[in-house]
Amino acid sequence: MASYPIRIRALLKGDVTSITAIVSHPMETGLRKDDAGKTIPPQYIQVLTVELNGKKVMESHLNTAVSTNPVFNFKIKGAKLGDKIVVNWVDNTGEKGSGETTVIPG
Amino acid sequence: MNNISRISLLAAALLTLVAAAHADGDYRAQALSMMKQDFVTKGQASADRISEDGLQAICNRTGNKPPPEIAHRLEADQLAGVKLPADGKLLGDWKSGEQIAQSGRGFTWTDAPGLPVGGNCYNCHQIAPKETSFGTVGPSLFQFGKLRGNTAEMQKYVYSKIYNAKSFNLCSAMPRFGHIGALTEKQIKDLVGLLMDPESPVNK
Amino acid sequence: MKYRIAMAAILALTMQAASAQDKPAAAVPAGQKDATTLEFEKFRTQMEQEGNPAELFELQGEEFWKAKRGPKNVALTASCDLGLGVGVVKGAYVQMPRYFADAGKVMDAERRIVWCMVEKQGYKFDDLARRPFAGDNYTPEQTSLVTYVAAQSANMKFAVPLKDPHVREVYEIGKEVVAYRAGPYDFSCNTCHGADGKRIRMQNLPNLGTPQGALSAVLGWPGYRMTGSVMLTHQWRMSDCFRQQRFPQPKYASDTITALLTYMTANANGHMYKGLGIKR
Amino acid sequence: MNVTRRNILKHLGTGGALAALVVSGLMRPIAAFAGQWSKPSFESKDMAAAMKNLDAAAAVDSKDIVLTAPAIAENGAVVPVSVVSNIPNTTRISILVEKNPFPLAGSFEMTEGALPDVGVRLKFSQTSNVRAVVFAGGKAYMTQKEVKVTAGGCGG
Repeated sequence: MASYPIRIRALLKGDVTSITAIVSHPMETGLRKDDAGKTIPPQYIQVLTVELNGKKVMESHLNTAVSTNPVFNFKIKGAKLGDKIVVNWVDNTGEKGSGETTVIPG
Repeated sequence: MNNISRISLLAAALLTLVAAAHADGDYRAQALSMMKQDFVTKGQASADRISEDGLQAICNRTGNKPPPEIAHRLEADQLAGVKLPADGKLLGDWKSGEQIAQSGRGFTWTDAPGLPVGGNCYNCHQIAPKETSFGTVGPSLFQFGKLRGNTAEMQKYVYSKIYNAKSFNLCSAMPRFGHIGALTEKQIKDLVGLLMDPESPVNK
Repeated sequence: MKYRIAMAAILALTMQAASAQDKPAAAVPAGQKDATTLEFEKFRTQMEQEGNPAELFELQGEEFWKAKRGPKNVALTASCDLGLGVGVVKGAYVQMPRYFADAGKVMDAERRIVWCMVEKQGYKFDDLARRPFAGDNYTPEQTSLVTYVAAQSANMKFAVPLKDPHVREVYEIGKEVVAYRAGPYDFSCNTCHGADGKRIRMQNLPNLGTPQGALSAVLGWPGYRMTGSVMLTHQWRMSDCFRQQRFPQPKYASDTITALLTYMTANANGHMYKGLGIKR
Repeated sequence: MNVTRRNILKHLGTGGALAALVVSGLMRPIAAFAGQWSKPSFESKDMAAAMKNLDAAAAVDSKDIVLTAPAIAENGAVVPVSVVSNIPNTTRISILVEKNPFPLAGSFEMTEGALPDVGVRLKFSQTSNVRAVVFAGGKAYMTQKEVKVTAGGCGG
């Protein structure tokens, strides 16, 4: 079972919270070959969502073009210090990952 | 000039310089013995590469600024070792020259041993205008032939410079591609073509 | 022989004519950078600030630092002194290389961490040195540890203790190492890194002898390399430079590498370390 | 997404019912996002097909979209692209890389409180235009710029 660390930051400045999500994920295109010349099967995040206090605020649908170990920058309004931000993702192979953080001053 | 007299010339130059060695020689000696201990053979990059040859030793001991009289004698000596093609034809195929100029492969511990290797030219020089990813360690060679004239003398200079850049500037940053056997006669001719041929994009 | 001398004379004359026209390509005045380099740096800095995958390795390294590990089942946080006391990581990275009396050697951060893993946790040096740098789907433990330790010095000033005579001596040796030409191509570090405003292909080449050049050479390490998506340390950078210099391979965590890192890092003393980097 | 559509989504809830609506032509797929990763859009092999499958074939150029990407990228494997839409009622931002094998790189749907301001890093197989498509008030808008991908040097 692979492990997929994730780091999330949510920084509040004025009334806008900047969310950074860094996800450990190979984002394999399915076009690369390994050293033995065998095609590496595609594995990439298809859906990534952001929740604020349990409510979905952003849903991203993604393709293989997103870089390995992807980094996302989102902005939301209406979050307060201490609010909970959760990021969930699921890839084309059914693997899932999730991480959470609280909103801190930016 | 034969090999023995070439070596004795180097030895004489070295002796002159050693006599003038200054205080940091101690750190250099320490650095040398440290490196001899710390480097190991990997792939084709054998551990003995860490030893300096005569010319390197002179440049290392003079901060790449040998006294002019020594430099001039040794440059002439290096030039004397340049082997010009027997057929006297120096202008090769510029298209093949462009490929050689593009390739930076050769002599590292991850490169397959043996020839041919690349010329590494674009790593340091601007050459054909189409290639915008070029280095600036050396001067721009764009329009080289156009600016200098595609004369027999200039072709000879270019061939000799690529064969052994130290023939003209003893401590030049440029490798001695022919002298060390990195580039073949044909490859150097093709590079001369790239720089000198009026049809080469370099001179358009 | 006669022919050669004649040729030499002709060539010498031709060359003088030629060198008068030799101008640097894309004429970049010393200390300035071309537009492409500036564009690269702008977006690299932006990415470092807006989210660096290196942080994933920092997370991993923190776990390794705090957990009891190795044959002796000891945590580094409870046993390893990076120069500021056992377990202290804040500010340690920017004050290395330094002299460690317990080892009797000047050590850079990675070398010190490896020393701790061997001496305190009981790992075998040869095992750690077998595959010391990251590759496809593989990151050595010590790389993550260096990443964690380095991140705890972000926004602090480099302060290699040059007043320590041990460190000063290694610094002076390092200065000789960067100037040493050898190998089939006659290259030294300084062949590429000894002047301002130079590039290999599109890569800017910092001048290691100047504070600004040394700074740009030490900033961004350890760094996440976009090519191959791997986390690499400054030790790796040194080793790979020697590869491209056509030198033999330097032994992992050796004196020579420490000497180089001492020279470069101390030349950047007084300047701010910006934390984990992103590299091409 | 307009209010009516959102209400329909809320009330119908399930993907099956939604798909039925799409098929029956009652609802155009422009708003049918939630939960459905659109295979036809993501597997489109050229820009025109991708735009059509996104229901954005009629997208008009807009100066109110701020698309930021390097003019020349250091590494085609990691090109930072960000899009800010200043068009009112923006509900979705899609990013496409014209010369990639599959141009559509990602779509971002803003719901409660998210601002139309996203940053992501993308692979470029070669020098290419990158296009931002913004959906707002039932219409599609776009802007694009070129990113040059360079040959590599000795690295880092």
